[in-house]
Amino acid sequence: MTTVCESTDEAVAGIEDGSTVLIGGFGMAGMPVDLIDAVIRQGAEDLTIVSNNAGNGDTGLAALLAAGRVRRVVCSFPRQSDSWVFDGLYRSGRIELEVVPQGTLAERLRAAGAGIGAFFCPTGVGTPLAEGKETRVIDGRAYVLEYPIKGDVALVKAHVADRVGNLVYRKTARNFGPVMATAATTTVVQVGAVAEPGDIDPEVVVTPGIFVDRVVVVPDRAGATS
Amino acid sequence: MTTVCESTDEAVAGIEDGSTVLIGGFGMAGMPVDLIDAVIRQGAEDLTIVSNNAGNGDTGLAALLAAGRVRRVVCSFPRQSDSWVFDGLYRSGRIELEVVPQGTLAERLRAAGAGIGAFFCPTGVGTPLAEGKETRVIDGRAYVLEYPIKGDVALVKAHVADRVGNLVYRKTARNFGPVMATAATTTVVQVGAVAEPGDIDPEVVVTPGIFVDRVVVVPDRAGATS
Amino acid sequence: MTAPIREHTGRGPLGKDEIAARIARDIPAGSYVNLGIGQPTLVADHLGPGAGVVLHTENGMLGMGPAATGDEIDPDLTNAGKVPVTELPGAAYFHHADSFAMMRGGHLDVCVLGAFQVSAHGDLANWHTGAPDAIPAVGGAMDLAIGAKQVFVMMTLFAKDGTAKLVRECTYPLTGLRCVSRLYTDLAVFELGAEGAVVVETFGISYDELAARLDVPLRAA
Amino acid sequence: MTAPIREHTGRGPLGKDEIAARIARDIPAGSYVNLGIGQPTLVADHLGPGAGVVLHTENGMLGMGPAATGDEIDPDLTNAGKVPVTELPGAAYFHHADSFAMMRGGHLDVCVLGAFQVSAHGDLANWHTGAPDAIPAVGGAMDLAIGAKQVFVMMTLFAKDGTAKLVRECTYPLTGLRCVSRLYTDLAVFELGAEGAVVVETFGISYDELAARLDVPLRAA
Repeated sequence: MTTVCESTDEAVAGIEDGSTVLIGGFGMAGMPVDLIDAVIRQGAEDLTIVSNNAGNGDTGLAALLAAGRVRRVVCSFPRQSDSWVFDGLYRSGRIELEVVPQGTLAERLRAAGAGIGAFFCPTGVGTPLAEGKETRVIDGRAYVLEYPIKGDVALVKAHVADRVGNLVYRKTARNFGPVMATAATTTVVQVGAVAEPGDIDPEVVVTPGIFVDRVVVVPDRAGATS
Repeated sequence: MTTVCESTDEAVAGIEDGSTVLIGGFGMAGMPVDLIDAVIRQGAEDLTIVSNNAGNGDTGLAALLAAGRVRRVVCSFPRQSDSWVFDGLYRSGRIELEVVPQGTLAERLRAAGAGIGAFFCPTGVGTPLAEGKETRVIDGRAYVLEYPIKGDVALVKAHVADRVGNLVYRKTARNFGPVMATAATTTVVQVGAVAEPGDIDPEVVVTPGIFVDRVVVVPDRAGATS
Repeated sequence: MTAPIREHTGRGPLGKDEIAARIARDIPAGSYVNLGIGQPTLVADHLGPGAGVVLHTENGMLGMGPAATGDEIDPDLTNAGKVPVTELPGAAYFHHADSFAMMRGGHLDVCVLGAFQVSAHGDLANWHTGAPDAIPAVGGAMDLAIGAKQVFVMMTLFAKDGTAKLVRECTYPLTGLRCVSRLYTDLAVFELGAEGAVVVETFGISYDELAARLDVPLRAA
Repeated sequence: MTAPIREHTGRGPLGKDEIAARIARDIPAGSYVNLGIGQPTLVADHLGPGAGVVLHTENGMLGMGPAATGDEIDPDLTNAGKVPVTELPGAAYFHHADSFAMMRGGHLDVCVLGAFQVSAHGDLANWHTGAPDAIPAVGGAMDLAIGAKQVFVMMTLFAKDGTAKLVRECTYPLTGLRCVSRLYTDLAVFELGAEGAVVVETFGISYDELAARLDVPLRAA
């Protein structure tokens, strides 16, 4: 059942120390910056963050890292022109990193949401990222066995929700949101607006409300995505 | 690249004897009856049919079975009140049957389309349908190893296509169409109408055109689904 | 969740509709629920709009409404039993892989199924009688059995020939292992699990009579 | 697909833009194509609307248009390099799992990638220099390497220090095994595969000079 929260603080309440937090977004597109800011205020520590990147500039995920709340990052591409916060923590040995190929990251999240115990994936075979992993040749092709990534909490940004939690996204800001929403025990979504049930055509719902626990409206601010 | 065909005969041309043909639909909802009729005229034999059911009444898939073109059926639920054609062939040993749990059928088709070599699935563990299959306990839960089901051809019914093959479906007639479209070498789709590129909002496309090889317009006939 | 046993001996066994109503009472507001083909669909009649329950049908829909009648009938909109149904505001459609991912991933709160046999530790047999001439057909039964957070079974406690359908070990081919959490019958409601069968409530029969008629170790709630 | 070798010795090596144009010529009309971050994006400039090529960006879009300028810039619409782009009529959006399923499932016809090193039998190294202090970051490189029906690599044939980037065996950490089918460089175009490297065309260098500068067995097409 979906709760429409009054504030981002209410939306992220209860995140426990040591949680695994899935954070949507690809660069800034779809990044739930306001929810991350609320997590910084909320205070949970010792977090594992699963996200495509490891923070940009000094805001959002980078600010969470700078606040010393993150023990470990699972991502495909930590290194960016403006990832100095992560870079500094990593080089000084204050943060752990697991690098996962981007499509394998998405598929491992999907597997968690879909009840798949593990899957044989052709990506990364013969590369350093497959070292130590079980491999198998199936029908003449080599695969690596990959396991689900399950979150305690997912933080997602969508375009519009209805009151029962159905979501639609906007353009390439959709990216990891729909799979992360399925992969966490508690999914928290910041949206630009909340509509009434029926306002979103049932044919165009991308994330059905069953995957959405909490919704909070955060109007898109000018410059919020810059 | 998607070709808009002039006729259902053109749309199903070239299906070879011995092919595996994926046929969408759940009961009659989403059943591409006109394409199946064209396959009967086309003449391919010794087919393996993958579909949720094994034909209803004397039309569509049942007619294909009755014409003696099918060697093997892979489905979740062959037995229905009006599945007398299949029932007769099965009882007289003239057709092979592989029964697959419905969700496993959908996931095996998805795996074929998604390049997954095999996956550990919790469905059917400890039941007769898991006999002889590899099993593994992962994180305390038991799973069966399931393999992809790849088609040579998929026959799908959708609501509207645009000229580049993007598809939208209608209500629960969506069912197996989107996964089967990804799982076949050649995907053939009958639609109610073809629109121009851009007429379908990019946000609401269910099957992107990359999965669609041939489209043919078959207006919905009164009684076609009765 | 286990309260002291309630014995309703001043009345007869529950009818189908009363079993359905009893099940509906145990489904919390806000639950996502799948009702299996056949008798379990009766449960929907006892989940009014006020129950805040969202129905899932595995052929690709959340927010399923009541059976369609008259002009509402649309061959593109059916439930898993291929019966024409309606959509409610807030519904969503999705394809089969997504629908069963939702189920297999444990996102549904409750699933209600019929059964041929259920074992005291929650094994389910509901897809095949084991008859040698039967054509096997499983549909979504195995997926449903392992998919929901709680699997409720709705059935008569005894077959027409008097055989108990709650058993020590299923003799019919299994649908799922240790998957049924509650069993609702005409004569009693049971909680099932690793510890065996616990009787929660009886109807038209006392606990002692019930225990005498079943070849299954029982405990009172 | 192999035609006799063409030696273009009356001209200099190809510039980046000329390599991109040369690649574009080898992409059949109607292809679905992913252009990797960096130099490969130049290929798009040579695929006019008439080419009938549909561009995929792995962050969730088919039918990507040119880079956005001015008012077109929308922070919710970027390519995999996080550069604002546009959408063309007939575009479609999808989520990350679907996008990479499309790639991994072999539905893209061509992918064009940059590289640090490529081996004669098609191994690719393009994600990590192996430097001990480098922060590893793979992004979608490994998915792209194994996903498309054909993987084209675009790079200079020699590094700035004169070292050849077409090698017998990659010394940098691998991105994918035996995945590159064609290699487009400033000096030559190669077909790669189990049989080794075949020279299709040279630019500003003869086949014999090329063979002398590379420590890789070559064959002429």
